[in-house]
Amino acid sequence: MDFLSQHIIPPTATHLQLLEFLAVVTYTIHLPYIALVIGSAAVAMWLTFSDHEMPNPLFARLAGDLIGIGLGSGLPMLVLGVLPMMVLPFIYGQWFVGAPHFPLKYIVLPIPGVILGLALLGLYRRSFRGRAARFHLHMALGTGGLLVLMGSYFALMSAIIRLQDPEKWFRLKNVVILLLNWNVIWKFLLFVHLGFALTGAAILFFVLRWRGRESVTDAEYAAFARRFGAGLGLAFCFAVPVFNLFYVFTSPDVVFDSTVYLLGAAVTVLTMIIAYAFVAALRSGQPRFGATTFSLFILVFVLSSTFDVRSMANANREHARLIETKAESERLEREAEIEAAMAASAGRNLGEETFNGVCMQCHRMNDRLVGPPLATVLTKYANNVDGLQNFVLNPVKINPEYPPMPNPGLSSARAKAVAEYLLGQMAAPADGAQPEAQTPTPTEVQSGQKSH
Amino acid sequence: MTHKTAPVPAAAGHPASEARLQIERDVISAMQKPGLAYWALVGFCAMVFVVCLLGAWAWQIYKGIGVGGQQNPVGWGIYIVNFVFWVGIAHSGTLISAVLFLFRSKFRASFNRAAEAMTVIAVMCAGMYPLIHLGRAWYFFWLLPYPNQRLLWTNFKSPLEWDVFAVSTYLTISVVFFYVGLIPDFAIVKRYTKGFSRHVYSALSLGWVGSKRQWRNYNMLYALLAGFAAPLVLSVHSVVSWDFAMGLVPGWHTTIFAPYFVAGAIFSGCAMVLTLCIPMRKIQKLERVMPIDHFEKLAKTMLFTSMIVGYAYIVEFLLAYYSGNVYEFGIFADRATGHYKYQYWGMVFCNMIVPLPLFIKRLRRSLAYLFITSIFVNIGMWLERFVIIITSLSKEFVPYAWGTYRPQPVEISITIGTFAFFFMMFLLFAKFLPVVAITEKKEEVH
Amino acid sequence: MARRVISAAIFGYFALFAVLILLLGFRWHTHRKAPDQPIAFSHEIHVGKLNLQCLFCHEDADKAMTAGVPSMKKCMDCHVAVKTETAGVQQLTEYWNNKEPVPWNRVHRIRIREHVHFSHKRHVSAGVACEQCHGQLAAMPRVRQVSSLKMGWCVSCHTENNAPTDCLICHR
Amino acid sequence: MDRRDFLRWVGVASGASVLAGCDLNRKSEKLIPYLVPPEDGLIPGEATFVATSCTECPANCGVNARVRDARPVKLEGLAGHPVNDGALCIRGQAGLNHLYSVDRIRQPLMKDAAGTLAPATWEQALPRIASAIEAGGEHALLSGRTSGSLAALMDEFSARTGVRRLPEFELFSYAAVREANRALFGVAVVPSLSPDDADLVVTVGADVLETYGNPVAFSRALARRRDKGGRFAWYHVEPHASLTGFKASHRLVARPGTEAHVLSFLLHYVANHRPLDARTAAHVSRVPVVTAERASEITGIARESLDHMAEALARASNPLLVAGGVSVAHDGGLDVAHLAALIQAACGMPGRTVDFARATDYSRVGSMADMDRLAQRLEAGRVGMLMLFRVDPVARMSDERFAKALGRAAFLVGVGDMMNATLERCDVVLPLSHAMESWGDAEPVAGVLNVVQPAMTPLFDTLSDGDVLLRIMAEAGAAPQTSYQQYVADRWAREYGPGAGDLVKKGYVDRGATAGAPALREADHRFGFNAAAPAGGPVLVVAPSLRWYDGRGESLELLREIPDPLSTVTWDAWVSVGSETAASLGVRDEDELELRAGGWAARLPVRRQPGLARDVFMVQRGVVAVPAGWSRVSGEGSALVADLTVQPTGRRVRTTIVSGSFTEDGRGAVPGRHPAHFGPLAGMTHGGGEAVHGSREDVSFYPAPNYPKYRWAMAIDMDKCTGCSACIVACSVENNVPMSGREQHLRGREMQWIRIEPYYAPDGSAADFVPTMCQHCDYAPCEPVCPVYATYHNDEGLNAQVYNRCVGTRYCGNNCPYKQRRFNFFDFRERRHPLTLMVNPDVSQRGKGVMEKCTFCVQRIRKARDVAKDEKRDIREGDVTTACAQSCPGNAIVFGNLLDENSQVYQWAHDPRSTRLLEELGTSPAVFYLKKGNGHDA
Repeated sequence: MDFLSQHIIPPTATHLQLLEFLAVVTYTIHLPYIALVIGSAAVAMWLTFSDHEMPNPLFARLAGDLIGIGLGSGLPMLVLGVLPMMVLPFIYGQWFVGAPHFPLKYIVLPIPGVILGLALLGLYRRSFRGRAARFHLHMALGTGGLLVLMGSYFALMSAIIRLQDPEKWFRLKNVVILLLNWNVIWKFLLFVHLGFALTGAAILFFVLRWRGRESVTDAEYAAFARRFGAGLGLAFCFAVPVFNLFYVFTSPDVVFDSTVYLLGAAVTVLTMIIAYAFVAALRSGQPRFGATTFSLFILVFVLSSTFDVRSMANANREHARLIETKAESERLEREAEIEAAMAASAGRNLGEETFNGVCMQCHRMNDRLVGPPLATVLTKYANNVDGLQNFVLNPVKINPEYPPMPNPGLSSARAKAVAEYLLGQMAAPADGAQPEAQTPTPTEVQSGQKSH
Repeated sequence: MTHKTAPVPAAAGHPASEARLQIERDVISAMQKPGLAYWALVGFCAMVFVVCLLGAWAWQIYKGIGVGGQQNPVGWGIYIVNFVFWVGIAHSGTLISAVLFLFRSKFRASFNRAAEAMTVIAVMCAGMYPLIHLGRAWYFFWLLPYPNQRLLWTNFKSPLEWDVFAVSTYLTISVVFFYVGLIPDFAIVKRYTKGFSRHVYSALSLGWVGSKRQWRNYNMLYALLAGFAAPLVLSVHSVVSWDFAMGLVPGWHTTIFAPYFVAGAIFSGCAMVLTLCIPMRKIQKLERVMPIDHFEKLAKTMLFTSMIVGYAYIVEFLLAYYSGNVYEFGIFADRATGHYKYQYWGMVFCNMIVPLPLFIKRLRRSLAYLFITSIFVNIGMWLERFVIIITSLSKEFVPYAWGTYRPQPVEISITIGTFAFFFMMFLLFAKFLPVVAITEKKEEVH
Repeated sequence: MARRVISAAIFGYFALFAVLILLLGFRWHTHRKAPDQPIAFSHEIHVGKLNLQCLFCHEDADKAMTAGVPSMKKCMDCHVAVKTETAGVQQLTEYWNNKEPVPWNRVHRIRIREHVHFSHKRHVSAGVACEQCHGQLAAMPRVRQVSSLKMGWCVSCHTENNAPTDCLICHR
Repeated sequence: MDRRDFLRWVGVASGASVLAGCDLNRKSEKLIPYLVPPEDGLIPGEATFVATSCTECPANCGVNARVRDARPVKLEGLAGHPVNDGALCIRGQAGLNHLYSVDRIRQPLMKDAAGTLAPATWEQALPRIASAIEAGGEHALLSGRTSGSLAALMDEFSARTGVRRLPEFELFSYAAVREANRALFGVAVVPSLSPDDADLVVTVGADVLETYGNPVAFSRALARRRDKGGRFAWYHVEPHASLTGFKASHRLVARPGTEAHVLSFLLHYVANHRPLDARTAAHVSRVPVVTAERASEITGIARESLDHMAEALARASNPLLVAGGVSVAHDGGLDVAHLAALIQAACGMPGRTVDFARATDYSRVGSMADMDRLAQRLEAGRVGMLMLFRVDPVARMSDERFAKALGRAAFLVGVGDMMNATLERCDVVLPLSHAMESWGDAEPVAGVLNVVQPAMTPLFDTLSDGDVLLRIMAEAGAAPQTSYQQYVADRWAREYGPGAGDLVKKGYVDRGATAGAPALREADHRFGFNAAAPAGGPVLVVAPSLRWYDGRGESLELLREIPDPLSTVTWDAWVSVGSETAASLGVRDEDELELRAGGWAARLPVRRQPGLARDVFMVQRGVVAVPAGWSRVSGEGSALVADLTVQPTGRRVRTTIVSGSFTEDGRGAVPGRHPAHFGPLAGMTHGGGEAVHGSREDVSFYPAPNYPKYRWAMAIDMDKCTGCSACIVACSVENNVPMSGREQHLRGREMQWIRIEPYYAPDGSAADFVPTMCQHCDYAPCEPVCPVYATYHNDEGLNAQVYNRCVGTRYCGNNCPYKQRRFNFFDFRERRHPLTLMVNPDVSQRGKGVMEKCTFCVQRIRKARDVAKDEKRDIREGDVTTACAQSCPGNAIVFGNLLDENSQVYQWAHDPRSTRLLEELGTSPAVFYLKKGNGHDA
């Protein structure tokens, strides 16, 4: 956490938006892949098992194809699976810099688990060829990998979903609170079911489209794959809106704005379109709609991750705003210094301007307004520019019969200028008839400071 | 849905296989497309269920539980009576299927399917009542121990909480048991049907082909389930009895309740099986698969349990007397002589007197007589629960707080509603599922 | 025929859930936790920029069960002179001159509140910071309810800080 | 929207659940700031107290009103007040219901052309009255009993406007008593009674615990007396059955109208056994002698009890004897009053136990004779404008003739706060503010003045009684416009000088007794009682009602909800019938009887009343409208209706009888008794009478409860408890106890958290009144059976009930051996405005489907804890008491921390008399009962 925050520059508002965008992109790359991995691995294992029970070449072949699709080679695993995860801590680390109880470690901790899971599944893929010999090892690898992957991914997901619920952060040291949470559970179920549906789409897409129709020469396998894929996809499509609804429903109230709800609804609508596509694929004798369904699914993932990121941003909008204002004030500070220098060179009196612009709202020299007459209070700051400056920068309540002086929000340069101006006024004859004459020029100020 | 019956495959010459086919045909033909009258009956039950139960319940939730007759001091009315009654009914199912299966007693095969179906349905009915009975039914889920951050948990000291588990366990086990028993039969039924229903049945049969391996696993599983289910026969109704025995209400607070209730449950259960099976046998022409002497065995069981129950009635009276405890004896004296004396003596008559003639073999074998007896016993057992629950509450410790309870229209209508539900479900069962375990019946033939 | 039925069924199914979500959205919209106020009073300015103390305006928070919405007089103490040119202050002054209170909209609308007897006094005197429940008001141009105020939330904080968790503490 | 809503919406249980969604009463959506915060540093949500006076009956107790958000939410007795010292009776507690009653008149009403009362404005109504006054004729003003400034103002009013002021009307006018005192002592007053040091109390008909004089004061004094210990006995002679009678140590039932014989016997006995001065002796000599035999024969009282009483009276060093109530309310009543006064004189009671100095001022109150004269004048059409001021003669006397006669008045002006039979007949009705809304003062007894000051701004367009008079005077041009507040302020300044300032703070001023004890005077009164033996046959006794005095406020639903302690009837009217009589008539409870007497007839359900003499029937004032005949001799309204014919109609009427049984049936339901045993175990007892404290480790499997700091507990003294039911009302108001209404009562769904359980001896000779509430047992049977922990035991020993966790299985209710749990079968929160305001904001209102019960006023404990925390200390004795204990006139209830050895409750719990209910169940309750008979009832 600390070592991270050292490497993080305090972001501005635009910066935060950029981060949010980045997060969505990351998820768009990452989530569908993991979903596909989980889905295809699970389905492949089921197929292999049934084939083992009652030999069925179609099953075996489809299982092989699925493993090829989902678990691919090592490279996509690294690029799509591992690297995007690595990005997450940095994105959120920057977004939430300085937020109290920010549970970054929960985002970091599960990552190794996920990697391990992926690795195991990799081994599972390798052992596919020789499964006849060492069937049980093969299945064990698959199951183990799947469990590790899903388990640690659940943890990761819950950590991220928790960012939408800052009111619970201070409780997160309690793991039950972290994991046993309806919102997260629904989200994960939604994710997994999308995964299986996506696998269905993937079968249509990769097996029947990607490699081109010619790759699948025998019509029987083609028909089987089509029916299986579309059926699988369709079946799981129906689960999606249910979990989506529950997820939206259990999200804390703070995350919402109208867009978030629309996104939630959009996910459901999109799934409906996909469902129709699957139905069409089932009916038409031809293996079609593979590309459509698959790309639409990617879109679904985009929508739902946008939902999450936006929720996160809504829930923490004060945090964002604070960062913004902080950056803003620093900018002002810099500008003010420049302005002061310019003013000095132009011979204008910054202090007087500030006084007339800001202080005059509540203060007069000799009569009482909201605040006390300055003539009475300034005396105790005689020759104490810094003291007055400090007071102006962060005022404290002194005189009970006045409301406390609010922070005028001046830059330190302005404050200094105004302090010098006022003390100058004090030094000058009370009538303050010819202030200009009395105002010290910057050079004098320099010397004056030296003097005390 | 409708069944298009496919031509029955021609019988092989072998007499045994001939007999087996005969059984198959009998059972399957019982599943013929139901007639209009049948549908009308089902429809009527459904309507009564919707109006009398759901409607009345809606009204009750809207107005408040006060539309019932419960009051101070009688906080529990006939809702709980019905609850106990239905749980009792549910018992014979497990008894007949599980226990008799373990004892390898043959006559079970004629009834177990019907009994199990009855169990499942009866438990559903029973399960409704604790909810109906709640003052704030919409918070029923507070009775389930689910994790939450309010640090609120259910009170496992409370017998009501035990009920939640007892009933849900019982429902689960009996449903699983019922279904597993059906799997091979589904496979058979599948062969006789066409079209959509064929798809359904084949899906339900989970790809049963009757291979050696399947049968091996199947028998193993079935025996195991029977093993699980058998203890439930004792446990579930004992737990239900503790709802009362654990309270210190005079008339409830006694140790004999558990065995007493279990016996009563089996008693009422057998009675209900008779009530259902006798007409079913007639209507669906199952005389061949449901021989009389099986009914006779059932009658014997009933007679036996009736005597246990009768014994309990007498014993608790004597206990109350010997306790010398004014509250305890006060209740029993009041039962026999007080405001609810008719219910009490009605109960004694139906449960102790009516079954006695079953000692005579001829009566045991006369279905008509058995039917009538079973009806009486059902009524009697309902009254028993009424007497136990309501009289005990109406005259407790503090004389100032004595009061009498009278069921109100809403309660009665809801009661009727559950009976309608029960019969509706059973009628559907009788037409859409094989009402007798075909495969087991076949095993009988050698 | 069957095809139509099926596709219609699919549509119905998904449409149902979409509509349910939108219903949730509608309900959220009607019971917004950050309602519009008759005067666009900004805590961001008063707390954030001017860093006034909470107790300066909500003076009963450490004395009474309720924190209390500040009196009009409290507003006018300063705004008789300060920022009189801004629209909001002019609205305020208008209310003040007609001697009618500003009808603020509740932000924390708690259901079945008659069952919970919450005391600001006890919590403030126990040293619970206002932000802990009311969020970063310093950055809220328009106040919103940041805490669910659900029982789980109360209890978890109580257990966290060994505050009493006897039901009768809050429920009577 | 949270999960519960959602489940409710999608209706998991059934579609029905959807409907259940509408049961929450939403709070306001707006947040309205003060313009300027209240000066006096008023903290929102903190209660303030206003000291004022109760005006529910002529006793005028001092009241401390608890005000929340500018609205009184609870009335409590004013601590230290010379009359009631912190206590308040059932009617006083219900004053709040009077204030918030739905029957309040909300603006002036005027008869329109159609002759029906229509809403109007003061500007319309007052000139109408003024013109009526102008119109001339013999104007008259009839009011209820007034005192203090109002009385003065009325005199001024009649003086200036020429409206003749008639003698005030009170049904309980004490005419006989006053007449006797005038004749014998020359002071026509109702002396107050102080049994503080008496060693013998003899009450003849005077129901001193219910309505006679100031019951609260008497109960308080009685409690003080019992605390002193020593010999003390109380004989009560009465023709009917009253709470007072059953609470006395000896209850002698005399035939109606024969009390004079008892008294004359007593008088002569005393005369023979006590030294008398000549004048007294002279008086005595003029009293016809009645021997014990004759007295016994005439009255039907056993000879020996008469002797005992006489002997005790003769021996007593400082006795108190008083006759009143039903015993003086008949033709022979004046004799009774005279004899009583003579005995008082003979035993030297005046100045000691009978306090003439502290007399209640009834001088302006007339008698039925005056009402009769008024009726005649009305019939003669000689009355111009008649102003009926806070008085309801039509209903009180329920006299056809008077009601008709009223119509003959030229112009009727009614002034009152609630609609009633009299106001309905008026041409103009002026609405009065309740005392809680108005300025004024009242004089309970001589030398004491209560302030009446507003605790809230008037709910409706009403004026205080004084303001009404002033406005009329101003309208009639009889006086300059001024406010009554000003008027009383001036008067106080005149009377009390500078002291008037703290008068308002303190709420009352006590200038001490002025006059001394009056001496006996010459008087000749011819006693008529010996002339003829009273006629036999059935008699109807119209007894004063504990709940509504002479019938006023009978429409207050709060009082209707409370069972009458003797019969436990709540809402309905009934006639009490002695057990023998019932047997001879062959009627049971709820059988209908037809009663006829003269022109009057009524059909009433029977409620058997143990201890009621044969052929005596009893109804209560207000519950049943019985024409008030009156005694030509004393002018007292008659309480006896002779030549009564009774016959069963054969119909059965469902009646709201709350109790399930008269006798405790050997159940050990009375503290100190234990369940009978029989059969083989006969003679064995468990539990045992000795005091049992705290833990039961010896017999229990369970660990002893562990209470770190507090164990809240209550103790009740059965000697001091008078069964007056004030605690029930106090509790109901404090805890927002639902008013479930008649229909629910019929189904046994009454909701009060406290009840007074009457258990009569089988022969009806004696009765116990057992106040019971949740016993907060250490081992509460209700707790383990709740599946959701809605009820549990907290570490302060409270048996907690969390309403919003309750799902309503009602198992706890079944399993509570004391049957102290109440279930909300419907949503009982719904009330009509302004009754909706009678709510204590510190206590949750319970919705439908949840269980509730006594909480030991946990909100008060929390409040005390809050204060203690601010002062960084623990709760101390005296910081917290429950509503019932606070209000108890008899000081019979104490509440506190059982772990604190110095606490009152600890002392009582460890008293040898201490016992607990159903001890043998091993529940170990936190409510201790000091069983009856602490020795000094001889």
